[in-house]
Amino acid sequence: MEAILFYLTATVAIISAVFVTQCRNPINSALNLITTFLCLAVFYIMLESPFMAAIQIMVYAGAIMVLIVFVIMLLNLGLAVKERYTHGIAGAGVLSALILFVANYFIRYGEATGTGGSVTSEVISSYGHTELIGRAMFVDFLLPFEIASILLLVAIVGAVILSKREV
Amino acid sequence: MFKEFAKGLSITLKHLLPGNCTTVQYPKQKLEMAPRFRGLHRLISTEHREKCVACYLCPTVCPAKCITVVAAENEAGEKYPEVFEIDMLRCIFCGYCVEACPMEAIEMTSAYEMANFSRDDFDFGKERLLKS
Amino acid sequence: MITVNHYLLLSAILFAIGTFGVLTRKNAIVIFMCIEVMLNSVNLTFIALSRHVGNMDGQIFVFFVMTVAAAEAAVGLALMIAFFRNKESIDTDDFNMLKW
Amino acid sequence: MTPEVLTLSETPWLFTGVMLVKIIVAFVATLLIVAYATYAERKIIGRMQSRMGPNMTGPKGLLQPIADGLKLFFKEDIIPSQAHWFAFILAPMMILAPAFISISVIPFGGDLQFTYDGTLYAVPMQITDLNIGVLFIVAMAGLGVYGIVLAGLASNSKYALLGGIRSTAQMISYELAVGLSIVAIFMLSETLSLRGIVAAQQQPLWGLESVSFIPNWYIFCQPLAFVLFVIGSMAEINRTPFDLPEAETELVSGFCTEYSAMKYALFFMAEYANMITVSAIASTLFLGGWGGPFYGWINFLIKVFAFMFFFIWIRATFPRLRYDQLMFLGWKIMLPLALVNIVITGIAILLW
Amino acid sequence: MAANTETMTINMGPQHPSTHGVLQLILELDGEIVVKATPHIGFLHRGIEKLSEHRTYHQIIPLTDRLDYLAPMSNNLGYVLAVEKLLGITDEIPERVQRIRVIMTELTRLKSHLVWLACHALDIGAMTVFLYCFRERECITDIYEKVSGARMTSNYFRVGGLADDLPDGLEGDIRAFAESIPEHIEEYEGLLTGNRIWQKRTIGVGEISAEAAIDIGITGPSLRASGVDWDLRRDNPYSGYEDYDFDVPVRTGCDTFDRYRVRLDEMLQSARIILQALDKLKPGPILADCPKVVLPPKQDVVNNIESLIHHFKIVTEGFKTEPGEIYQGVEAPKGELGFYLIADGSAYPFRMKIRPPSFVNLQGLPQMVEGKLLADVIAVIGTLDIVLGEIDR
Repeated sequence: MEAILFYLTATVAIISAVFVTQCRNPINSALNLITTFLCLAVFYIMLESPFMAAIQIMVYAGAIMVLIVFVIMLLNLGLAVKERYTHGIAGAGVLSALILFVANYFIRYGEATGTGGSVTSEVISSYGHTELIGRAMFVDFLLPFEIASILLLVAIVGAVILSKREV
Repeated sequence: MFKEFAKGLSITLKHLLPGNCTTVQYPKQKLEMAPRFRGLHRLISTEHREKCVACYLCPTVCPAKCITVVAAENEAGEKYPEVFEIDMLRCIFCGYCVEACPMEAIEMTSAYEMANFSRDDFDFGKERLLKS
Repeated sequence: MITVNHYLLLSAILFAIGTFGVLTRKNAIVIFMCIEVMLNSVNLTFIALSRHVGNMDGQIFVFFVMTVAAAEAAVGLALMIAFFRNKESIDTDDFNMLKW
Repeated sequence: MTPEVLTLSETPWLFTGVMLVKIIVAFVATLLIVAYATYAERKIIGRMQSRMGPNMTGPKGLLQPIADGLKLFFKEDIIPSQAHWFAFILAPMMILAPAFISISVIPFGGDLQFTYDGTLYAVPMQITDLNIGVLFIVAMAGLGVYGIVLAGLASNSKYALLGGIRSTAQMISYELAVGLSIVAIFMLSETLSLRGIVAAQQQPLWGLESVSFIPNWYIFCQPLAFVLFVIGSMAEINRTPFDLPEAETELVSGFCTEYSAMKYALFFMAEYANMITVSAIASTLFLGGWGGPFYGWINFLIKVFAFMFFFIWIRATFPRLRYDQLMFLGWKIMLPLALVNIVITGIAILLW
Repeated sequence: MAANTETMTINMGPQHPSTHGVLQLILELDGEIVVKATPHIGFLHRGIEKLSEHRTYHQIIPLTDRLDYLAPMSNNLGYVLAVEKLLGITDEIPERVQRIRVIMTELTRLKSHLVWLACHALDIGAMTVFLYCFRERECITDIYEKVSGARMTSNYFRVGGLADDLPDGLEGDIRAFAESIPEHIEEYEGLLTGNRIWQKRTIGVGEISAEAAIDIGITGPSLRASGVDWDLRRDNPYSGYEDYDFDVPVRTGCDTFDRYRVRLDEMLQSARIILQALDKLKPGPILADCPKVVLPPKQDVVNNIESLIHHFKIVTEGFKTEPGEIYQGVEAPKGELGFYLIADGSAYPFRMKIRPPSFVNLQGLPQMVEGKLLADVIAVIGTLDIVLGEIDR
C-alpha cells in the first residue's frame, strides 16, 4: 500500500519536475512545479510530518508560487520565450548525470548515520508533530528563528525598494 | 459607522417581509393599459366598409413614413383605400395618424404584443388592421 | 517497504533535474523555479533523514530553507521586475551589463 | 461499554465502507446546498429588492437550479482561440477542488454509535479528523487562488487579466488576516484539530457554573477575531462588498469573462462551495460547531445557513469597495488588529 | 534607475455593462491607474438634426422624444418652446398648458434622476437601490401612459399647447406620488448616504473645480455640485417657472458624493414644484388660440368647413414661420438643453442645432478620471448622468 503510493507519487513528482525544466511556457512550468510541491507534501505526510506537509503547501504552493505566477502574469511572459537553451546543454547533462551518479553511489553503498534521537513514530503519535516542532523551534532553535525572521524583514524591505517605480 | 450599516441592512430586511413584492407576473397576469395607450393600429369599419376615405392625411403626417395608402373608387362612387398598409417595423407609435384623421377612421388599440418570426409578418394590411 | 534510501534517491533525482534546468534554461523565472525544485529536494532529504535518525533538528532546518526560499522569492522576483522594466526581457543573456 | 473506534488495520472493510458513506453523504449534501444556495440567494435578494426571484420552474421555482445546471451543461463550450487552453481548462477545476476538499475536515456532528458484529463502534461525523485541521484549511484556501489566477491569465483577455491580478492580491492579503485571526482561537483551544476546537467550546462560558446555559463559544471571548474572520473570509471568497475580481460593472465579469457553459458553472459552484466552507469553518471555530439545543448536525446546519443568509443579505445591501481601499483595509486595519488580538490573547492566557 | 513602464490600453465599451449605452472609452492604464481616457462617441448617431430639416415643425416633436430617452418631456418642452418663440406665440400659451407642462417636466426630472440613481448605485455595486428606484419610476411611467399613451416616448407637448388634457382623476395620482417622494428618498439615503463604503467610493472622486466646469460648459447638477449657483428655471424662467417657490440646491464639494446629494435634493424640490403647480392648476383651454398653428378640435373638423381646411393645411403643409434664428434653453434633468433653430420662412427648419447637456458634460470626463483608478471611471460615468441618445443625436 505504502509502496504503491510512494512509487506513484514519486513518478508524478519526477515527471512534473522534468516538465518544469522543459516547458516552453513559464506558466506550464509553474503549474508543474506546483504539482511537484504537492507530491512532496504527500511524502511529508508519509514520513509522519503532517505539519511540514501543511507548511509546504501553505508556503510553497500558497505563497511563493502565487508570487511567481503573479510575476509571470504581470510581465506577460506567455510568449516572451525566445530561445529555450544555452549552448551548455551537453555540459549540463553531464554535470547532472554526475550528480545523480555520485549520489546514487553514496546511497547504495553508504549508510545514513547521525546522532540518534528519541523521536519515534510512537512519540509523534502520542505527543503530536506540531508540538514537537514547536518545542524544537522555540526552545532549541530560538536564536536562528529570530534571525530568520529578521532575514525575512530585510527581504521584504529589499523587495519593496527594488520594485518601486522611482528610486 | 456601524449604525449606518445596520440601517441599510434593516431596510433590505424590511423588504424581505411578504407583501413587499411589486412584480407583475407578466405572461400570466397582464396590466390594464390606459385608455390613451398607443398600441397597434386599428381601422374602424362601418357595416359594409371601412370608415377610411383615403384622404392621404395619415401617410403625409407620418414622421416615419410607414403608411402606404392607395385610393380607389367603389361602385357607389365613394373613395376607399384599395391598399392600406402599415409597416410596423418602421412605425414609431407617435399617434399622429390618429390625430390627423378627419374621419376618425383609425385608432390605436392597447395591443402591444407584436413579436413575430419574419419581417413580412410586420406588414399590416387592411384586413389585419380592420380585425385588430 | 519504503526505506530512507528510496527518499534519498528520489531527492537526488529531483536535485539533478533541477540542476539541469538551472544550467540549460535562459528564462530567469524558469531558472528560479528550477532552484526551487533543488531546494525542495534538499528539504525532502532533511525530513527523510530526520525521521530516520529520530531527531527533529532536520525538520527545523527545513523551516529555515523555506524562510530562505521565501526571502529569495521576494528579492529575486523584485529584481526581475526591475530588470524587466529596463530591458523588456528577463532572458539571462540580456543580464550582461554590470550595472543598471 | 465504551465504543470502539474504527481503524483501517483492524476492520478494513467496515472502515472503508463507513468512510465511503461519510464522503458520499458529505459530498452530496454539499452539492445540494450549493445548488439550492444559488436558488436561495436569488430568491432572498429578489425579495429584498421587492421582486419575486425564480418562480416558474417547478413549484415556487424549486427546480430552477436543476434547469440552470442542465442549460449550462448543454451549452457550447467555448475556448478562445488565443487562450492558453491547458490552463484555461484547468482553472475551473483548480478553484473547485480545494473548496470541496476543505469540507473533509469539518466536523458536522458528534459521534454516531452503532453495533456491528456484536461490537459497539463510534463513528465521528466528520470525514477525517486531522490533527492539523485548521492548517489544512488555510493551506487549501491558499490553493484556491490558483483557479482565479489561471483563469485570468489563460483567458488572454485584458479584463480577465485585471480580474486575476486583483484577486491574487486580494486573496493573498486577506489570507494573512484570516489566518492570524484563527491563531487566537487555537491559542485558546491548544489544539489544531477542528474536533478538538469544537469539544473545547462545549464547556460553560469561562468555566462559570452560574451561567452554565451559555456555552463557551469562542465568539464570546474572541469577538474581534470573529469580526475579522467574517470580513476577511468574505473578501477571500470574493463576495460583495469585496467582489472586485468579478465586479461586473467594472471588469465585465472579471476573471470569468471568457468562460461559458459548464466551466462557467464550475466557477459559480466554487463560489458557493467556498461560501459553505467558510460558513462551516466560522460556525466550527466560533459558534461551537455542532453544539446547541438540537441534535448535532441540525445545529450545525442552522449555523451554516445563518451565515450564508448573512452573506446574501450583505450582498443585497452594500456597494462595492475600490481596489486600493480593499488593500488599505486588509493591510492597514485588519492585519494590525489581528496581531493586536493575538498579543492581547497571549497576555490574557499568561495572566489567567 | 530609469523606470520606463508599459501602459495597458483597454477598450471599455461600446459593449460594456456600465457605459450607459454605447459609449466607448479608450483607457490607458498604468496598473489600475488611468493615465488617459478618450471617449469615442457616435455609435448611436441617428442624424436627428439632419432629419429635422426634412420634417415639418410638427413632425419633429416625436424625434425629440428620442434624444434623451430618459427624459422625453423635457426635450419636448425645449423644442416646443423654441418653435413657439420663433412663431412669437409664447405669450398666448394658456395658463393651464403651462402648469401641466411644468408638472410633466418636473415628473420627467424625477424620472430621469431615479434612473440615474439606480444606475449609479448599481455601477458602484449597491444593486438593491436599482430595483427600488425603478419601482418608483414605474409610477411615473404609469402617469405618462395615462397622459400621453406611451410609457417612454411621450410625444405629449404640441406647438401651442398639449396633445390632450389630463385625464380625469390623474391629478390625485400625481399628488399622491409627489407626496410619497420624500419618504422614498429617505429609503435610498438609508441605503447609501451614511454608508461608509458609499462615501469612500464617492467622496473625492471625479473632482472638477467650478472654473474648469464653466470652461468646459458643464451644466445642470454637475455644475451646481461644483458650487456654481445657476439654474435656468430660476435665472431665465420659462413656462411660468417664476410662479413657483423652490430652492436650487448648491454644494461645493465638486465630487461625486456632492453631485449625488444635489440630485437627491433636486428630486425633493421637483416634488415641491409639482405640488405647487397642482394647487394652482385651474380648468381652461389646452391649446393656444392660433388657428394657423394648432389643429382645430376634432368635432369642428367634421362640422365646420373652415376648420376642415385648416386641418388639412396644417397636416399636409405644416405651418410656416417668419425667417429668423432663435435659441431656447431649458433646464433639462441633465443640464441646459438648448434648441437653436434657423427658419427660412418655409414649413421646415432650415437648420436645427441641439445643445445636449450630456454631450458637453461628457467632455469633463477625461479631466475627472485621469490619475484615478479604474473603478472611479465607472463612478464618474455614473455621476455625469450621460445618455448616449442625446450625445450622438
